[in-house]
Amino acid sequence: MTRYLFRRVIGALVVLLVLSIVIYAAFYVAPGDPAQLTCGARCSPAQVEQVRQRLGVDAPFYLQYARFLGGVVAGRDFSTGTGVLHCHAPCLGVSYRTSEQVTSLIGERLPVTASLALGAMVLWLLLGVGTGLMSALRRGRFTERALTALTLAGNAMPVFVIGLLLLVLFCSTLQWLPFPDYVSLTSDPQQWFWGLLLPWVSLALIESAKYARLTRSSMLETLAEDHIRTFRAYGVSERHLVTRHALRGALTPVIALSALDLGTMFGSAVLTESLFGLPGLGRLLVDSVAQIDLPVVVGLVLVTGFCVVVANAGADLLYAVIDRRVVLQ
Amino acid sequence: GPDKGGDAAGGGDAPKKGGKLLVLNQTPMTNFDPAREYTSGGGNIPSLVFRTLTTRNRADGAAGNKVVPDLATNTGEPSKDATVWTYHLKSGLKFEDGTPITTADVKYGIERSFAPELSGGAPYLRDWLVGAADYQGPYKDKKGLSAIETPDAKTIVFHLNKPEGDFPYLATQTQFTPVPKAKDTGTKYADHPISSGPYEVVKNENNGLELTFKRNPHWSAKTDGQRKDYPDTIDVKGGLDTAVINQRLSAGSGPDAAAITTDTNLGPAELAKVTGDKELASRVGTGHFGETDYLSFNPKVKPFDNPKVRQAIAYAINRTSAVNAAGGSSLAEPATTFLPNQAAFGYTPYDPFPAGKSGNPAKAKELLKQAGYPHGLTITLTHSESDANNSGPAMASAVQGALKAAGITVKLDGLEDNKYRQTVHAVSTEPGLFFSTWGADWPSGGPFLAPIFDGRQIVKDGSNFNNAQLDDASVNSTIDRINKLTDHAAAAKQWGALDQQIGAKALTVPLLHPVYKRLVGKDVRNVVISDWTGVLDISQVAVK
Amino acid sequence: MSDSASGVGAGVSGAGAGPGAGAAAAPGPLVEVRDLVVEFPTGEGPVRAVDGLSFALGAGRALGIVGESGSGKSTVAFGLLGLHRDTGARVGGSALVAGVDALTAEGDDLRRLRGGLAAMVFQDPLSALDPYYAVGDQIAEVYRVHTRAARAAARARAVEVLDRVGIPDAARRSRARPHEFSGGMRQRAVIAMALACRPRLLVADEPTTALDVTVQAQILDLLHELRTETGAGLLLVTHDLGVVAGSVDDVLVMREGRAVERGTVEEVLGAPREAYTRELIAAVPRADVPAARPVRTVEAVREVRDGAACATDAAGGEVLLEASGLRKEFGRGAGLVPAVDGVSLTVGRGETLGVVGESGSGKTTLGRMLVRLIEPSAGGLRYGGREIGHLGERQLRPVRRELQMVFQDPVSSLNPRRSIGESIADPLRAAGALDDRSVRARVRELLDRVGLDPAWYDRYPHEFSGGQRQRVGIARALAPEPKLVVCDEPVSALDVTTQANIVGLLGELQRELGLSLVFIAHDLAVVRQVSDRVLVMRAGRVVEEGPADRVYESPEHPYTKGLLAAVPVLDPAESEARRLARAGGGPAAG
Amino acid sequence: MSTEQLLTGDPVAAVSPAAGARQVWRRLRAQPAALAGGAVLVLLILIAAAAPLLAAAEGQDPTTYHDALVNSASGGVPTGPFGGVSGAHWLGVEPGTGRDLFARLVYGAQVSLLVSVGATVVQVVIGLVLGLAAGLGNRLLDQVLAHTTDVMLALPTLVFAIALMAIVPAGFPRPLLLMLVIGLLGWGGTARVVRAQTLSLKSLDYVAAARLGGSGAWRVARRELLPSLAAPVVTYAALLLPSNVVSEAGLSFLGVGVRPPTSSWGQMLTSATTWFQADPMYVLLPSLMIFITTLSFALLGDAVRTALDPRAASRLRLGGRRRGAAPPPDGGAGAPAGGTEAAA
Ligand SMILES: Nc1ncnc2c1ncn2[C@@H]1O[C@H](COP(=O)(O)OP(=O)(O)OP(=O)(O)O)[C@@H](O)[C@H]1O
Ligand SMILES: Nc1ncnc2c1ncn2[C@@H]1O[C@H](COP(=O)(O)OP(=O)(O)OP(=O)(O)O)[C@@H](O)[C@H]1O
Ligand SMILES: [Mg+2]
Ligand SMILES: [Mg+2]
Repeated sequence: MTRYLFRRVIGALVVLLVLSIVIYAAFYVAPGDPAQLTCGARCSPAQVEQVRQRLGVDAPFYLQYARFLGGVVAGRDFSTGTGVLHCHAPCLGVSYRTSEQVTSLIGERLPVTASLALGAMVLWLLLGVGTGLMSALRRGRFTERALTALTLAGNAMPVFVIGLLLLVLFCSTLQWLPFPDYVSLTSDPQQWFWGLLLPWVSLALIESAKYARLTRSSMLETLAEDHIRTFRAYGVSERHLVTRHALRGALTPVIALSALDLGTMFGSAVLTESLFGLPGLGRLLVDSVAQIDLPVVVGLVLVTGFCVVVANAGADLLYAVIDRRVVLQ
Repeated sequence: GPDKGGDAAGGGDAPKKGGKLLVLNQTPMTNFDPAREYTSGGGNIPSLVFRTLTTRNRADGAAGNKVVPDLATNTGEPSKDATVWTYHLKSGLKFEDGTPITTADVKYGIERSFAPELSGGAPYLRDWLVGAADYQGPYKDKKGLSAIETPDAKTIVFHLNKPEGDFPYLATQTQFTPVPKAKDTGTKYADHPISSGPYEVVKNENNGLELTFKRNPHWSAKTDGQRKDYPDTIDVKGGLDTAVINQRLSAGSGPDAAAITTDTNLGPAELAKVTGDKELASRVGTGHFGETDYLSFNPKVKPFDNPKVRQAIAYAINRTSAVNAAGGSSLAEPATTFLPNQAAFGYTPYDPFPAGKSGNPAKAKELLKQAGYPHGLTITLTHSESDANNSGPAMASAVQGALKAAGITVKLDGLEDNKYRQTVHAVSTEPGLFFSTWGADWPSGGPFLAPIFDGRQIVKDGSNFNNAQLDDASVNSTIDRINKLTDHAAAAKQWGALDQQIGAKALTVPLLHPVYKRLVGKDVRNVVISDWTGVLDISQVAVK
Repeated sequence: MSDSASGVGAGVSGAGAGPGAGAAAAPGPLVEVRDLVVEFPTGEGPVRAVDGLSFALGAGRALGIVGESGSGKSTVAFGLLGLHRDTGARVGGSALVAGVDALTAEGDDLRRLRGGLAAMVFQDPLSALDPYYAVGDQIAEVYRVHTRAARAAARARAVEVLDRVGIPDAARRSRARPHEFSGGMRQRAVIAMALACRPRLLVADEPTTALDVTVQAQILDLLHELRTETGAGLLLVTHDLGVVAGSVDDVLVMREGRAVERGTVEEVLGAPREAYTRELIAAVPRADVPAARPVRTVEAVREVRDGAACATDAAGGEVLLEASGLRKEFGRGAGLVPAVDGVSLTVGRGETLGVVGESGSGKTTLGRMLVRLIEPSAGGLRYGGREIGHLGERQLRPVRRELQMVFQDPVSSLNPRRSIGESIADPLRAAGALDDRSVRARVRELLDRVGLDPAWYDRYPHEFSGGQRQRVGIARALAPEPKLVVCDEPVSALDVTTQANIVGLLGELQRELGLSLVFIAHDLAVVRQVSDRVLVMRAGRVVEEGPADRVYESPEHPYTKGLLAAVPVLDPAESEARRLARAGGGPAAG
Repeated sequence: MSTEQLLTGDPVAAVSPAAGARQVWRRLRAQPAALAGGAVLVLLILIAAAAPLLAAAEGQDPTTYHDALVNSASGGVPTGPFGGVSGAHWLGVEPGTGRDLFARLVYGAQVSLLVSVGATVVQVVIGLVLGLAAGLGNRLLDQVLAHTTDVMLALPTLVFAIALMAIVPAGFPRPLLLMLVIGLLGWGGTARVVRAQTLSLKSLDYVAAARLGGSGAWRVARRELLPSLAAPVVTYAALLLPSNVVSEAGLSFLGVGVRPPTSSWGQMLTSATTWFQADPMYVLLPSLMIFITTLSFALLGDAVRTALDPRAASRLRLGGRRRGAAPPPDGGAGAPAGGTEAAA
């Protein structure tokens, strides 16, 4: 187990290292001059040059990357003009645009995205796996068909349509819910919940179809297996067969997918965050990419990478727990 | 003329003090530092906190295009040739911490805007002040700017390297805000800038995504003839979706009843409803900001080197489609002049290539034939992938559709927005035909025409806005001549004439002037919309 | 046919109550089957697996259904629990179990029938258990369905029944998952599950096929005891006439879906009326008689005294496979189990090595190591003079096809989504030497040789009976013309005539191709019939090794002696006597 | 026609030798759901292919502006009921421009179907290959692939697309570019699902048996695992499709979308968002098309899954010759002979 963990940690570090290199390289080939953007549209060439120096983007690519790595290991100092800002290791640098520390920028927004992602995942797993279960159990019944159609429709529509629809319906027309607004969990749990409810529901409607269909198909698969026949022959109810025996077998792909979705959610819930005005990581990423704010982008991608790796490791652990035949590598 | 729609909103009872105003915006107030705001960009909310030597007149419509004194006792005393400008501070001016405001603070505020750490402002100070071109701000260059003198705590003198009659307008920009040197925290200053206005920052989260202001106890209405301080607190939320902002404003439930937006126009849903819904219509404020969206030619690229081709395109353009692409006739007015259609700019109506409402393809074809393209022509139109500045796919397809009728096949080349700007504003990569937008830095013809058509403003190795790369001696000298005028009305007239003169060259095809139509919440009172900003003045707003 | 049906039952008193009538006070026989017809749709048209069968079984009585592989035995058993619904099969007639018609019952009736009134022991034990849950939990689960017992009580009951079916250290083992069990242990777990619910009728489909004789005897005793204790009825489906002899009152002989003969066990085994039954009985192999095999080459009958002698033989160049000190452990830390614990052996070219031993003694694990499906934890393995014990998959490629295995569990070793023809053809296609036509021809030939209809090429595994699947497995192992085949219980599910055919086939191939066999089986008689040398395993170690006849006639190790004594006999009276003898000193049934 | 293409183009069906594929095909055909899904799909493809004809039949084209048909003052809402439905404009006109919606919808089918189906194929192929390789390969390979997948997943589409744009020459055909971008970015899910299933499946005896038969990892993957993986993969792929339609629209913001005035359902849907209160028709049409596509693929996916599972097939009594009737005398010989032909 410790060896396994050790290997995973090393693997994670490799992934993060590769990610940061890739991002640096991508920005190197991508068009756009961060100095020009930071300076503003009507800066003189001389001013742009000064900004370039200040940002350190005048240095060659490898040197910039080396400085970044140095910061991660040993921390770095940045000038605020009037003083010096010490950025402790692991320092991901400061934003070109706002001169804020990347770690604190991300730290401020992480809870938002985490709330969004986790809550939505709980909901879409409930909805998705529930619908999947129901469609394996009650094939052809009305509720099953309705739920299946609902999730499929959700899958067919982007969040900005579904989310807006819900918003207009529940917040504007019926006024049953307040307009979504992020309030941190620690400051007011109740408002946190109500504020995030619609984003969760929208995401769940969109994502759950995948889970519903996958659950259903693996479930039907498992239901055809011989061991199910055993339990059927012992009078175990169909419901129990589905929820206990078939579900377990159906969980592997569901877990694989959840891990994937959860991991990548940390960088890709952009549309949801934009629509509902949630100051999350996805928004920050889009803004930073648009502003060529490399340090922030690198920081965000590293966070996403970290989440992806962790979610993945979690999934692998879960496979092994669920299916003892699987050996942890 | 300017629509007075804004008055309709809450015109009834007199504004009262108290309450909480909510601002729902798309764009966050990033880098809330007076040194880093661009003149037109942050013109509204910053003015709650940042007082400047002069300011814009807080009045509806054209009256709002006037420049009036703010910290200073008047709008400035020019020397004879308008190269030296002197200001005196009012007395009793205080920062939020109670310390008095001095001219040294104003000078320091201007100086720090030169620091590369605090870049973002407009280029005028650098271009106008004597010896400012190489100045690097007070952090590196402790000596300070010699072009600004502060003989005493109440007097400040600016030395310009050429006559600039528009200096009082420049003095409205936030770089003229006093900043106490002792409280300067460099790049961190944006978190809590020291207020000289009626409100002070009490919360600034996520770098301007959420700002909360409350009354500044040391501000006094007696020293400030322009701003009001009706609401107790003002909450500004950025980063919201357009549709959501409009939904919230029109539903107006809970705190949204006292909400406004400073950057979001009505959406189609609201526009469609407005005609039938009196209540909703009464809450719409209309504003005209001086802006022109246009097609730019690069005459260095074939076939646009041929004036006939450019004229043909100007004739072919269908301004109805263009207006529709920009959101319809409520949100845009067709443009045939480069200058915005406001007197302050020197607007002189003209139309050198009359295309009518929906284009004149016959005339265009004829010109093409003359130009040597009897069988039509294929050109490339470069556009952004973002529709934000009316330079996106929607406008591109509209232009494409219009030119098709004239036998011009338009190939579209869409670029990611950043790449687009970089491409069109670099002399070396500038394409032949693309979209541009120019907005007023202040309501005057100078900052509108000079950056675009002054040959000396062509930037070879940086961001260039003189897209036609026009370097015409007569135009240059006319610009210099008008800049000397300190009589704004006289200057405006001449700017108008210059505009017409340049318009005949067919270097651009003006498409439209945007119109701002914005909702305010049910409980919002005292909506004032000047033509200077086109946006309701947040410093005037009261909530019921 | 209904005349004999009523003659078999003990407590017959008129026709059974109709479906839906309360089952508790059902006046009729425990089981009453009338004109049962079961038809399966297949790609080649419907297959009639059961064709108008009728019989009855009284409470507390035991009926054995015997017959050749594929005769419809399992299909009947399935019918009694209503397991044909939703499978696409067409069912006709009626099957009353304690008054409930298994073919039509719905809802609560059906649920009570399944597990409560009748419990089933399935033929393929590996696939019959849920791979994801601990064995004990699975037993507890079905127990709770019928008794609403508390969780803890159900777990206790699970451990109790596991212990009763002879799982050593039942409390700990109950927490293991099915794949951690040996084949025999799984089979016992399945029986334990059936026992847990205390059903009124036990339907056991080949319950002892994977069990070594000692455990088999133990299980049969257990079933007997249960019957006398609780008065439950027993329907025992088996191909093994020896098992039938000792465990049932009446016998029904089936062939091609119909009843051929029925009567009391004494009548049918002692004085069979039908020619078919007589053939069956004649074909039963006997452990106490030396095999009538053609005389082998000199080296095949060499005397083996000790391990050193083996090595000497290997030097002679005739040794094909040589294992030295093979060891395999499962698990880690405290849970570490040495499944095979230092086994050395040699297999000569053209020789058959029989491996016998109790369930869980490591036979399968050893077999898998010999063909390098699993890597030994320690020890060496030489094949044709080359060390292959620790080679990687790539280096193994050249020898892969020469070492084949017939898997113990025919269900899980066949891909349910591929037709059996394609599964068999796979090694041929992988080799790429033959074109499609020849591949198919070869597969048909193989099918024919193992006694399956070549026209079944395109059928899927689930369309076969247990014994038929086992033969598919054999055909697949033979397809690449291997040099050595490890047969893990290759004939356990086959009736004696088919078994004789397969054994004959293996012998033929051995003569023709010089095939070497490692023959793992719990059936001592078969092993004796086919083996040149025999290896007796216990707890992962070899306890005795020698020429087959020597081991069978003068066993040295007490364990071997015990094994031989437990071989079932065909004579019912003798069986009864042996059981009584065992009951004196056997494990107390709790 | 198209269903057949789908089937043979489907890696799942292609793996079984001819006879197997024929059986699967037969069982597929026997399912009403498959027929319904297939029919709708064929219809959609026909619509896409015949877009110019359909638009011509209506007498419209997808690019002409009809400024007179929209109310400019209210933002460009089409005049007339249901978004301007009329004899000339069967489904109304696009708000803001007055372009004919019917024409835009049928032309949009071309890009949307091409890009989404193409991208899905790319995703599924890459996902299958890498997932299988990770699940079957040794620890090193698994680790390398897992890490590569992680890197791919963590890389934001944005960065990826921007970097890609810098590399890809401007003349590169857009639909192909879109297909590749979406395909190359979206295989993570399939790879993960496949790997997870492979880990479970590879411990089964039949895989061991195949290895003994001399099958290399690749062959094992194709012959033994793919048929079992088909269920989740086909199901998943059917759902990737609609998200790919939407992704196509999303990518236009980055400058890799289709060029205007070309229409696509995704693009219509994106621009429809702001309109859905003022002109519900505009949102409804592309949504409905995407939904119908999703539904037909879901139905088809289910049917393929069932057809690939012989147990389910016999449960539903699929693939019998003539149900109830006696098998034709030559029935036994027909199938193998045909199979031989097909495989040769
Ligand atoms: N699902 C099915 N589809 C088609 N044919 C089937 C199916 N199940 C069984 N059969 C066929 O029905 C016949 C009877 O099968 P059954 O399993 O009852 O045999 P059995 O007597 O139990 O044989 P064994 O001793 O080998 O287990 C066999 O020929 C088998 O091939
Ligand atoms: N994958 C595994 N994990 C843990 N334990 C295992 C595993 N496989 C086998 N064992 C254990 O190893 C021992 C030997 O098992 P093996 O299957 O070799 O027995 P066997 O001699 O073939 O028995 P049987 O005759 O019952 O099939 C058993 O105790 C079994 O529980
Ligand atoms: Mg059977
Ligand atoms: Mg075994």
